[in-house]
Amino acid sequence: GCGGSQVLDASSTKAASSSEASAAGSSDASAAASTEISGNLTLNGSTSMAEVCQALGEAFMKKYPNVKVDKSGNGSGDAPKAVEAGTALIGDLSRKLKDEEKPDDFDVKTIAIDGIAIAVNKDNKVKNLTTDQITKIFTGAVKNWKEVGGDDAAINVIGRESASGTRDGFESIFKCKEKCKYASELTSTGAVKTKVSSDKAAVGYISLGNVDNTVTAVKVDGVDATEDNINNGTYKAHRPFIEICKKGSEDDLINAWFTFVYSEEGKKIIQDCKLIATDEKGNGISAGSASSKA
Amino acid sequence: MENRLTDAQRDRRKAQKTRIVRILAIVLGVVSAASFFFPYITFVFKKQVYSVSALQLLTVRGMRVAGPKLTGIVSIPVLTRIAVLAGVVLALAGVVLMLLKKAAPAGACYILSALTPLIVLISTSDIQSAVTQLNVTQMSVRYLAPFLLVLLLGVVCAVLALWTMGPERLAQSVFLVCACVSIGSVVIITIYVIVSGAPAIAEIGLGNFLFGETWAAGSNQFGILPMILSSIAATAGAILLGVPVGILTAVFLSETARPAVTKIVHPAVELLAGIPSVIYGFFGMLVIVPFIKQCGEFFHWNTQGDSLLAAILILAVMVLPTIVNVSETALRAVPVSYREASMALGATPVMTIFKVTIPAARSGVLSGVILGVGRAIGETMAVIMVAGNVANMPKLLGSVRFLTTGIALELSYSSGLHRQALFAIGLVLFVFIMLVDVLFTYISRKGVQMDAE
Amino acid sequence: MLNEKGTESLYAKHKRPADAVLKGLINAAAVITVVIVVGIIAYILVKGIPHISWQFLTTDYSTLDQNRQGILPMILNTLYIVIITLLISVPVGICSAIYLTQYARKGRLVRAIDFTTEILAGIPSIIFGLFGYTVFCVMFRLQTSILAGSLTMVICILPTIIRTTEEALISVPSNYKEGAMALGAGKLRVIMGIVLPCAMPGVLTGVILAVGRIVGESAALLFTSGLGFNMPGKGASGAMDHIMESGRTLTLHLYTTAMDSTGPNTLNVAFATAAVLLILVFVLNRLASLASKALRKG
Amino acid sequence: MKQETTALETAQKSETPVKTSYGNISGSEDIKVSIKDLNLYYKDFHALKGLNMEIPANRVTAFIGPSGCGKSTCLKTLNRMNDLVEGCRITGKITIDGEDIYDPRTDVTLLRKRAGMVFQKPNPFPMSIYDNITYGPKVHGIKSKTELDKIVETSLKAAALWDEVKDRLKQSALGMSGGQQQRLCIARALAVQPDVLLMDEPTSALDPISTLKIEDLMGDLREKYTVIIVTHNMQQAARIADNTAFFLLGQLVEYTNTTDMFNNPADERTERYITGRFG
Amino acid sequence: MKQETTALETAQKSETPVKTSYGNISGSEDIKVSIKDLNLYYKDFHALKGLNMEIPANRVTAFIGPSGCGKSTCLKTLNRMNDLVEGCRITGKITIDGEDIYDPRTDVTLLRKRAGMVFQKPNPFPMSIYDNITYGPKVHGIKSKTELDKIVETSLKAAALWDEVKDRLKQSALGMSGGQQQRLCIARALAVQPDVLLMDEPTSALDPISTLKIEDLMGDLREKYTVIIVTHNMQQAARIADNTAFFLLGQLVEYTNTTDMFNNPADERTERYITGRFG
Ligand SMILES: Nc1ncnc2c1ncn2[C@@H]1O[C@H](COP(=O)(O)OP(=O)(O)OP(=O)(O)O)[C@@H](O)[C@H]1O
Ligand SMILES: Nc1ncnc2c1ncn2[C@@H]1O[C@H](COP(=O)(O)OP(=O)(O)OP(=O)(O)O)[C@@H](O)[C@H]1O
Ligand SMILES: [Mg+2]
Ligand SMILES: [Mg+2]
Ligand SMILES: O=P([O-])([O-])[O-]
Repeated sequence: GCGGSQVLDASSTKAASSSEASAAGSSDASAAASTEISGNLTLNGSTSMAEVCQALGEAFMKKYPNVKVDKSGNGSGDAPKAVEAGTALIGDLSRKLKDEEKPDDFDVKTIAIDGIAIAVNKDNKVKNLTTDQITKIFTGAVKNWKEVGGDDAAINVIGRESASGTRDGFESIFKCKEKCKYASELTSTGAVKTKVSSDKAAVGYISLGNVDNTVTAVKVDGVDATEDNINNGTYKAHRPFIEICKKGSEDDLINAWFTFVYSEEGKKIIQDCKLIATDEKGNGISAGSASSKA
Repeated sequence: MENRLTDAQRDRRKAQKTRIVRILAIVLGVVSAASFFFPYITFVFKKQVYSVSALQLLTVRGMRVAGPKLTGIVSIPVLTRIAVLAGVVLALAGVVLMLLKKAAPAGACYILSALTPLIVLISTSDIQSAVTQLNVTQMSVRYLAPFLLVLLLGVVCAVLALWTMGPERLAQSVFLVCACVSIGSVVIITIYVIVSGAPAIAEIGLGNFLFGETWAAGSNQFGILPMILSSIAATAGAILLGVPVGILTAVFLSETARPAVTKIVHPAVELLAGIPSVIYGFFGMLVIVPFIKQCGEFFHWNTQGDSLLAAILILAVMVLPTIVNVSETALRAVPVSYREASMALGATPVMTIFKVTIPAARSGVLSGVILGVGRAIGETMAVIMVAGNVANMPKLLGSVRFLTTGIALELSYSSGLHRQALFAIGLVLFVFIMLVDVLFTYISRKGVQMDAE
Repeated sequence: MLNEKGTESLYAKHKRPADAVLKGLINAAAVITVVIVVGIIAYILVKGIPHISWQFLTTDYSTLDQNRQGILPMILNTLYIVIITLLISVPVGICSAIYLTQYARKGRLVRAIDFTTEILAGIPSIIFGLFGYTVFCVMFRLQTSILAGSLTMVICILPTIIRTTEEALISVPSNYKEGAMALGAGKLRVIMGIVLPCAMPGVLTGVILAVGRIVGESAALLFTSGLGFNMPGKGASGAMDHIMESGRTLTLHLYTTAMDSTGPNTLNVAFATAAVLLILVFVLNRLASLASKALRKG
Repeated sequence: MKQETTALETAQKSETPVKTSYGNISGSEDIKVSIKDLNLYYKDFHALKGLNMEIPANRVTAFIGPSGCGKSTCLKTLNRMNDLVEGCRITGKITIDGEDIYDPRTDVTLLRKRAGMVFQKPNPFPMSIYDNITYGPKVHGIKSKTELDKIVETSLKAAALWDEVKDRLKQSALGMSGGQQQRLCIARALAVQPDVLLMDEPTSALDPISTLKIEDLMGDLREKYTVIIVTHNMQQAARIADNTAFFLLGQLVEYTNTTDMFNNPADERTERYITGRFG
Repeated sequence: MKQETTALETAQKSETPVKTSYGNISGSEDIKVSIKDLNLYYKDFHALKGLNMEIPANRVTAFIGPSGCGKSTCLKTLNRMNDLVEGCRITGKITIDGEDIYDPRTDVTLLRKRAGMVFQKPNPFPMSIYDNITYGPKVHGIKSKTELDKIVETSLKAAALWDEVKDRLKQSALGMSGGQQQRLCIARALAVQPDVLLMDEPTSALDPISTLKIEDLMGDLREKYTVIIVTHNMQQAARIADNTAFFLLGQLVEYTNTTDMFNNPADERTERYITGRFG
């Protein structure tokens, strides 16, 4: 038909001419000074990553005054769609990409690791549970604390809403996907924590970073829930926080963002958000990769 | 004679004015059509600027864009082309129709032409996704003066065109267009709810969907019976608690209270109606839920506070103002003559209230109750904070999930059939509300009939 | 007791216990209602007001800095949504109401329209949320943004505005209209010069109620305007660009801080936000009743 | 002679001296209602000024006068319907059968049973014809079905309505014509067996034919009841009343038998009103 | 003679034969409004049946008749206020100063300017007294402040209201008494300089004293305007009208000068109505 006869080309002064001119490469972009990087850095996806993203964004904007970081989205599920459609530069997920989300289309970067603590009330005598016990408690096979060495009280199992990344992480690690029998499903880590701290018979899972003196994080198979144990691979319950962008893209803004995230400054912010920072290659996490200790 | 009722000279003066307006409408219409041929939009990729006229959007194949690894041609979306074509044609049609003195269709053409930039605005963003295919991540679009001119001139021309038929017709058209927008939104939302909800129901099967007892998104089980029953139970409970208190409060306000007392209680009820539902949820979460839990510990109930009961209590408070307000209006609308007649027969004020006033206001009171049902079924945020949200069959002290909260909890994470199933819940909810509304209309109409007899 | 004429004397007193019981029930109901109102309001205000400070109202919110927990961005976001929503819905709503009451033939069509606006008014806001999310955020590619939230709210409150305006227009005595017509004024002139000004307090009441609804809305905005809390005009962009960014309103801020009370401070922030919201709603309520009082007078 | 004295007393007591003409009252040997020095105020507004009247039993008494002169107000004082009006204050004394109806011991319920009232606009309750009639008796404690049935029949017959509605007693009263509704209201008032029947412009909202029917009815009612009727229509007063009272600006100007009132008014103002020179 | 013929024609044309008595019309040498074979239907309801009338200039013409007989309807046809009623259909011809007011080319605005109207209930606009009066002139294109001021003064004076309100022109018209409001409405109608003044029971909502004032006013207005007034009050018609038309069931029964009408009615129905035997 009309073949390639008419194609628009870039020209800052006048409308299209038919000559072909390729746009200048972006190779020199990385050398740009901080003031030269400008634009909107749009992040879309998980809500539980909102806090860390907002925090990183705040610092990033301070460093690059011409950039505006905008974090939106209603959950991890939004991330691949938004990046695919080009409405967001970066997608946030608090879980791994699913197969139907075409993981091959994206560059996947793990920016942090979130430990999952099994939290019980401070007055609960139980301080240690085995993997098997946890599975049984959450699937309803064990119904009373005395069966696992506690007082005589019916166990109140608290979970997160079905599509939560935390829940997804927890259920896949303890192999109880779709089998858990919850007494309540709450929509945030904070809510679970509040619930557990006020209910003697409750048990729930929360972000490790959110553990404080109001609840007890039980040992799993005798291992304390700590950053170190996660890093050395002995504590198994954790999940990645990942960010995705279009495969092979070399956008100045995106490069600057990830450079910042993996910088010392970025790591500090991530740790302030009570997460475990990762290194640049952190594709998934191999527990031994030591460089994340900053 | 200046005062003649039929005056040829006056008609002539009017015709002259009309002619000027018509010429203006034609000239501006031509300008508007011409705007399509000037730089219309600017795309900026990586400091590369493409200024494109509408004509080029229509005719060229695409834009050559060089990415870091790939170079390719980004084609112009079909919708953009259609919009531009329609815009030019409609603007010219408007001009021609004006020349033929057909003002009404000309106005319509102009207005439609003015809408085309909006379609361009929506569809050009598709270019962005095409661009991401080439890994050029960021693109910005700027809309230039001609683009805005088309938008503006179209409207102005339409106004001028209709003006030639007189200010009355012009105003009527403006009002009509607005009415169409409002009605359009109702129609669209109805269609949308049905269209987006139906596929999931078709796939899951109506029976499985409505009467399935398990909701497990991971294993593709989408049965919403627990949610339906919970919604019904919570609504019934809230109505059971809210109605007697509500109606009697209405009676208090309209019949027995001294004006000074009414002046305090009435604003209090209005305030209750205005409190955002999140605050009710917040209050329930911090006061009612712990209270139920403590009662549970005390009486050895098996409950942890988040429960159907908590939702019922919150909803009862939330429907209270609706019932009070509507019932009060209905009671006040009962003619004084009924009350007088009853009193003149020797009935006491209280007897009059219960035997004459309330029965006379019953259709209004019932409307209030039904509106309350509507509010209770549709409430989301307050109950999400107190009900525990597990898709169990309803138990008074157990955790439950409602139709509304089912949607709100999972929409953000869902995809595929799961998301469609959530839309299907929306459809079910919509049907419920329709039923309530039809009932409401039926009852209020019947009330009117009863009063008219 | 009989009087001298042999009929029952007027002075023979009857006792009526049922009356007293029913009267007691009526009063009890009123007391319950008042206790509920006062209870909720007092609880929120007592717990919230101590945490409201000038700084709380005028600084922005930060996840990095526990000392920067202000709600200015949420207040501004709420304001943005209110203004944009009203800018679109008020003119359209008023014009529709004028058409429906003054021009449209009172036929089946008008009844159908009345019925549909009634239905629209009864649709739960979560459905508007679903609709806004798929249509504005996804289809029109506005993302979760203040603009998407506002457009959703437009559809949400149009029925309210249309109906209150219709009622106000209908309640303008027809003899004003007749009087103006009899002086030779055209229909448009009568509507704009007499009918609409008379109905203005009613329209205003409707608008204030609509503002109250927007301020209090959460379900429809959760998925459409999102949870961002950037200050408008921060960084490279101007204040107008903010409408394309996600922004949480006060209600959504309350929801997130209440549900996700991670920091030590967040519950206090939630209380303070709730108190601010209550006060705002109270002010709007007063305004609405002032306006409707003006309507009754005019 | 007695009336003369009363009028004199009034003139001395009330703020504005009143000149009342009392004529020959038909039936004056058997007084049912007696009003003495009645003053009534709506807040600050002095609506009735020093009224004195004696209304005979088994007669039709008409109140006439221009709009706003206080006819309705005076009528309502007789069954204390004014109690419902806020800010309404009364001085003076009204007796029915010699009992002071403003005495603190008075049971208003019984009073209203004794003095039934019919209003300007027909106001049947929005329920069936049967329920309308039985409402009053039920309020006063009658429960037996047969008794109620009997009451319905007698009162409807007394109100000349029985034949028209006997087959549709269970139908809504609002489906009847205006004239039928008004007769139903009369029947409803009769159902509680009153002595006195107060009627405030009972025909002014009705068509001529219904009016005629109700006027005829009033002639019959006189035999058993004391009827007091407010009317705007002087012809009506002339047609049906035994005695007529003419009110002006809250004062009773003239009160005498109807024939005298219309043929031979004692007061000049009465004459001017009757001949249509004002009002 | 002329009238006789017209009446005859009507009787032949209209569906129901009408027997109209035309008497001596006062001022019949200068006819302002003429109605020929006027039939008016509200949907299916035949509200005016074959009317024929000629209304003289500078006279007060009164329309009387029982409720619902079509007086208001007939009045409204004269300035086409019936156009506003849905389903209202008219046949026949009405001319003012010889111009057909139902001609398609007629400018209704000008017609209503020429034939001003005053309604039963005073209906001043909820704005200041000044704005009320100037509303009409502004509609008809007068903008100059001095001119408007002058119009306000003349019309208020013509309506005998100037002295009472001249110091409070900027205050709301709703704060005035009913009688003042009605005179304001008359002033408002006069402000557009009409030829004909149509009044639909202008005093029926007013007290006797205000009524008197407006009746006096009408006597003065007659000198400059053709006044047509609907009234329920026969005494009023007798007091103020030069000619009176009696309507019954949508028909014009009798039309003659007022003295004849009340002292010597030609039609038996007229006589029965006037003597109060129905209505
Ligand atoms: N509830 C009230 N509050 C204050 N003033 C009142 C009240 N009811 C009546 N009035 C005044 O008392 C006066 C007498 O009123 P009333 O209704 O008795 O007049 P009326 O003779 O029955 O007139 P009408 O023929 O119009 O019914 C009037 O001036 C009226 O304005
Ligand atoms: N808009 C209308 N639609 C239908 N019928 C009407 C309408 N207006 C009046 N009518 C009928 O036309 C007849 C004449 O009405 P009109 O108002 O002219 O009577 P009227 O003589 O002025 O009575 P009134 O003294 O009560 O004002 C009445 O039977 C009335 O029911
Ligand atoms: Mg009265
Ligand atoms: Mg009339
Ligand atoms: O990261 P989540 O909030 O989805 O658990």
